[in-house]
Amino acid sequence: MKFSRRDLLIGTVGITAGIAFTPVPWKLLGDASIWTQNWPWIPQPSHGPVETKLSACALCVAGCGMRVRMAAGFPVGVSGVTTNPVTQGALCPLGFAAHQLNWHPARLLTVRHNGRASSWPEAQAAFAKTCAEGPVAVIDGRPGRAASATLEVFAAKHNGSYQAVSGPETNALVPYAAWSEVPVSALGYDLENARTIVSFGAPLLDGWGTPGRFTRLWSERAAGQINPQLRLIQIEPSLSHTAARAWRWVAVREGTQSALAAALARVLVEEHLVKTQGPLPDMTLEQAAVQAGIPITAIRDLAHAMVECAPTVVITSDSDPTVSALNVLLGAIGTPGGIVLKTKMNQQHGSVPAAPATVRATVIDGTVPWDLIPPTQGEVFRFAAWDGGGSNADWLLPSPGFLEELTDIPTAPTSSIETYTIATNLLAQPQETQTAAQFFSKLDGTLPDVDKSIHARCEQIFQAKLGTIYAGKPTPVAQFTSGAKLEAQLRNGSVWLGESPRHTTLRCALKTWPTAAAPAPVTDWTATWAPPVLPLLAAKLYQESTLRDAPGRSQA
Amino acid sequence: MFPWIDGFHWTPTHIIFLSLFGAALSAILATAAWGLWRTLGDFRKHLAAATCWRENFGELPAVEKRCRHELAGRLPSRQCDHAFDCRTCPNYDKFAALPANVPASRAGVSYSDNLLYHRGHTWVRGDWDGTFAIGLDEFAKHLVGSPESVKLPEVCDEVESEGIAWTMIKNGHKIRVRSPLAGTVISTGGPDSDFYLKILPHSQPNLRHLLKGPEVAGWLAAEVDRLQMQMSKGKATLADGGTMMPDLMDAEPGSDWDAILESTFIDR
Amino acid sequence: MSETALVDRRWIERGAERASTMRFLLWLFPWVCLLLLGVYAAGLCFYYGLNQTNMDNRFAFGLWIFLDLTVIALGAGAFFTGFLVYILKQQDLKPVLNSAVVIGLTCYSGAVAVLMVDVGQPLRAWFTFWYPNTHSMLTEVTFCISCYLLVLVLEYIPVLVKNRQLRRVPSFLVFEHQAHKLVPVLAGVGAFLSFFHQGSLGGLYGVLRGRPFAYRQGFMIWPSTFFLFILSAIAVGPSFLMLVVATAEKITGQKLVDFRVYRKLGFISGVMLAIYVAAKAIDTYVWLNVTSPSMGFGPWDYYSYWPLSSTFLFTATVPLGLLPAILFIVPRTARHRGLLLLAAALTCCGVALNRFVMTVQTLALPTLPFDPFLKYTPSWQEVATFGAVVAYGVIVYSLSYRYLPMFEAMKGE
Amino acid sequence: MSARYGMVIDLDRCTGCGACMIACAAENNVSPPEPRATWRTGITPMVVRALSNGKDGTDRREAFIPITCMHCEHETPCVSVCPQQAVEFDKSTGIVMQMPQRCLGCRYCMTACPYHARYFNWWDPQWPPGMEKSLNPGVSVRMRGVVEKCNLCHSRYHDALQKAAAAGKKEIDVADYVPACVEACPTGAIQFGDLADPKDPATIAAKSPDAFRLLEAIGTEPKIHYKTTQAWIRALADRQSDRPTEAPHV
Repeated sequence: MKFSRRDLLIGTVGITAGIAFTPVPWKLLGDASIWTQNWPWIPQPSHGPVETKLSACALCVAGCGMRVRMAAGFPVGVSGVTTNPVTQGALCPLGFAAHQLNWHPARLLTVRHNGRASSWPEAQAAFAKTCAEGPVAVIDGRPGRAASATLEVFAAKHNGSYQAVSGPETNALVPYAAWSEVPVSALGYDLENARTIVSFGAPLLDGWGTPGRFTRLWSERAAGQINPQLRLIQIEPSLSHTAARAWRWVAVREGTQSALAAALARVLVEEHLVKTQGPLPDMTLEQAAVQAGIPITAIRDLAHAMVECAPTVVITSDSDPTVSALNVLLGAIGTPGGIVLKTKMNQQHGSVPAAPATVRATVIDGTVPWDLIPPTQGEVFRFAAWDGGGSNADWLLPSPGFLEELTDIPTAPTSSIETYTIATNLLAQPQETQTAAQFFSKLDGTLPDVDKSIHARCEQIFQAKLGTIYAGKPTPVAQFTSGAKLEAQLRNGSVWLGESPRHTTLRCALKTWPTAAAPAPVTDWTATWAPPVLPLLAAKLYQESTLRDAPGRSQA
Repeated sequence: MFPWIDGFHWTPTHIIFLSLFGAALSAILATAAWGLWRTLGDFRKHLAAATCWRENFGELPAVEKRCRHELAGRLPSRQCDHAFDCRTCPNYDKFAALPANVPASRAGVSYSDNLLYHRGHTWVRGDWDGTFAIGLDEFAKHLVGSPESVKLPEVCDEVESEGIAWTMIKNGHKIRVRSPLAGTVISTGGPDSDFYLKILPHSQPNLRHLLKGPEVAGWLAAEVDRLQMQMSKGKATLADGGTMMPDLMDAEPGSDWDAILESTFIDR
Repeated sequence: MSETALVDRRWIERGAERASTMRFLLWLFPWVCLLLLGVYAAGLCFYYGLNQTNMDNRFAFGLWIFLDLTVIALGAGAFFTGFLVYILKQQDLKPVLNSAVVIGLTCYSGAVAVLMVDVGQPLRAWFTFWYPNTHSMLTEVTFCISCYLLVLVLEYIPVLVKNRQLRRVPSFLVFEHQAHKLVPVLAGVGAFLSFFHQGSLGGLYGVLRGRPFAYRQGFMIWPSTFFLFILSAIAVGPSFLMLVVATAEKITGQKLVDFRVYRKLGFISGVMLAIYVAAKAIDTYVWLNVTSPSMGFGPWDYYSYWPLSSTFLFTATVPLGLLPAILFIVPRTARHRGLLLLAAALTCCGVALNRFVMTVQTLALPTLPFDPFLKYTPSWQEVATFGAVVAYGVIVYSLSYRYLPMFEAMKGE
Repeated sequence: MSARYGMVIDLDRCTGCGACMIACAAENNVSPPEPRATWRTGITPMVVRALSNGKDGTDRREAFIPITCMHCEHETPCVSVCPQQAVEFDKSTGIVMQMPQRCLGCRYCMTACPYHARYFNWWDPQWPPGMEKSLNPGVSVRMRGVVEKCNLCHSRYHDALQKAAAAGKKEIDVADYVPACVEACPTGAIQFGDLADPKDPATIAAKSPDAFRLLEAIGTEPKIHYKTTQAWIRALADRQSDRPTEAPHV
């Protein structure tokens, strides 16, 4: 039987028709679409036992309490802790994606020496050598921690210097510290009792101080009210997020806030809006008004509005003493709703010996802001969990990332009450990483151990029998029967809150009107965020939405 | 879509919508299926060749559809409307009775009076044993001369009336010769023998559709004219004095043989 | 004649005047290039995903949907001519029937191909048949178009097997013979399906309650755009058919159909267009004065952003709607071939513009009061794919013209 | 009995910090943005947008409005248009559910949504190596080419249901079901609750004279309500007859 073209045709038609009646094409169809539902290159969430643990965020000075959802041993979500008296369940936007930081592309997990990969032994050796040669400068970004003690002792032993760098919020308090001769770390704002808050460019609603503390206050006492119990007056050149939501926004010309302050001072005193008589700036009201680009009438109105509803406190974004002086005129120092003295219990910091000229090595702790470059010759050893780009140190030493280090969190700079929190490390510290304290302890076994100092601190709190422990429900320290119980609670994410502030003890005298300091740039929460990188999801805010302009820092 | 699939609800919209489209789709598929079924049926009933022939006939230019009676000069002009199948033509007898007037010499090529001719340039000769011999006529022979190859059916193969009896290759042209009548091939000849096929019809065939006598003369004359026309399209030369020279395809390779062969063997 | 030319010749109708093989290839070359480029672009979209386009969450539909709607409207000539010839027995339109089928086939298959590129998960396309949401206009469109594509294929096969070589396969020719008897059935089903999906394409936007610019009230489940789209499609179909045939005549330099056919097509277009314009006017009036205000949107919300956009509505209805209608109907102008073709061209532009307004302008207009007016420019991949569909149409039509008896009815019998 | 979950968002309390956006993205396993992604191609099931009164200089006022799926109650535009039932209105919760696994990616629902609350996955979701360990096990990752949107943290609802079932209760404890954005808001601007329950604080807030909804005239009965005392913000809820204000940064 020969095979004609016609047979071929009929054959093909028959076969194609036949195949349609077999399950094959339908199965293929189904499988194809199932394949699209789990493409191999799309990750699947790792399933595992889910548990919720409490800790605290050690990424910035605020040290907010964090409720961490863990699955298969890894954090899969964070949220605020509503029982935390300071944050009241709030976190900064970045906090909600902080649990992804440990896998950030810029995560530092290898020792780097002048840009080249190196190793811990080499770093140890190099450091030991320089130590032998001469004094060491140690820079700490978060003084008052257990680890800070270790650093301080080490520096002392190597006749070097221990320096604590501080953020904008602490700096803003420096003038008052100087005038009233108390350490900066002892000062705070008694926002809860203030009725009018005049902010010179401080991003009060945008990451200032402890997220949650002021925003809650504002949303309860000010938001949407025509005549609010808490008046927020924002003095700022541009309509920032804070200015947008403030009770009143005063657009001051760029960099002329000290002029405006001078003008306000004159109005306040000359129109007897305040009891104090001075000192007064030598600048006349007219000059000031011209400089600040605000009509005199407006300045008058502003001055009146400031005092209309006392107590009033002025908050600055930088340490410009001319603006701070307004608080002196307003009598807002050492009075309720003003700048107050926290109950003093912890040893003082801040009185810092300047670095000797001959330092051979500078060690920068992981808590120091990335853009701080020490003014020193000699080798720089920088600890960091993320590489902020532009290597500004001879040695980059990987330190533990988010929730990988046991550390304690002293009182936040702006707080009016002393607090103590322990950020328990919910994740094991990667063996590639070391903290500065661990690094030093390797050289010198006699240094105080962080865990021990935390224990000592808890013991101290227990002995003092002051303040309250906020776990599920608040318990006065006095009711604790043993330090161990108290320590256990703190290590499980509870917060210790000290006694409410004493006002009377703070006195502040001002002889002459201070001279203006160079204004610092206005910041927002991306600036108060300590790590050199933002969580990748933060890009939702400035790349995938029109909410914010991209921050200037490296996205790595 | 179906009741057993997640998301299906017995709602009116579902039922109306799906039944509407069910109807449309089944109408379409039924149509297609019906067409295929009929096609297969035609093949089973040996009607395929006839159907094809009718299709082709329908598309012949008017000039190539002339009735045999016109060619024989019995009528001034008449177009065939029975696909050259005079067996079914009601008017056949009426016209056949009329007197023919075509001078035998009009034909450009010789033909024999005791052969029956098919419009596809084959002749049929009934033999005493009831078989029929089929061959190419002079006109076709002159055209094709000696083909490079001839592909004849096997003995015992069936040929359909108007179906393709055999094919020849000449100068790269495939020539398909139509069978003048249906039957079983009992022996095959070729260019060298005096016939191409001997076939045994299934029943005593009606040969009325084949041309004979004066019709042939007229028809061949017309064919020669056509040939002349088509060839002169290339360059204007043809046989001297109307008689055809042998093996034209070799002699005049320049002409549009494609078209010429098509009309000669009525094979579109 | 070269060997290839000889072979090529054997595929061409006997006695048909066609360009030389060389010229034909030269003609095809640019179109084939365009087609290949488009196929490449589509490939990119399949491989990398739709990020290759410039569409976004706001402009979720773009050039391609505009293309689909327009092309399917232009392809309407297929069903309507079939409807006229086989159902209404307008035999004098037979000569253009085959080209109508070819145009329809290319338009619809092209549109479906682009739709496949346009969706994010082409491999799930069949879900629509498996889990159809019968309330969705898109479901209706999908069902209709796929069924109608089947119809067009079945209508095309008889034309195809009439090819000089294919017809030599007896089974083909016999099937053609049999299928031909059934074409009226197909024409009927085709008309039914087409009425529905042309309408549903309009409904697609008319039902968008969230887009007051497109939302229309209507009759039962169908918004007014449903009926407007049917009308405009019927109006533009014959015009486009006329235009294509005229172009073919121009390019090939042959007279393919009698002028009477043009006039008839023109007249049909004209009448339909006139009805359409009237209906559109009423619809617009109701929309601007009743429907839209009831949703809190005034004309200003549509036409204040982009000065040009306000003229679209007018342009699409008067110079590209009413005018051609008049040109088509008034005998004095309709007698003039040039004017007739001009009218046809205007009609096509008008319908295209209408589809553009419905698709692109609808998305450009903000709904939220604090939203900006959005702009969008297609990426080269989108444009290339668009071009490919055009090229595909030209190529298929050229091949069909060259090798199939498209205008057989013209053969003087 | 069926609940109707919804929100009342106090715009006066919104500081535009964006915590809700990030919390939402983290909770729902939204991937870090593709470098080319913009505000028009990104995936932000909850997005905060800036409003302004259109004036300049010291007269300028700005506010912020969080926008998410409004879970329209009536003639839900996206549900009826989906050709293959990938969008579903859950009658027991009033939540408009999106099923990415069913989605064809035709984006018809996106053109249908008057609030632009639907997002298309233009790119494959991608995380830096290892970061998949931080994905929320309760939510599956969406693939390229499908549409997604706010499901009101349905996985949390599911957990609450399970908890209730474990306790042998039929109905969930409202306290157990709090969407990520609500939880994240530092000023407590977002009130979440069962709007079908007349005693629910959210229901009461939604009835307050300051409360309103976006584009109410369209008639889709959105279940996300807003609240403000400021006339100029309220004015942006519906179309005005004069030229609308343009959003900043755009």
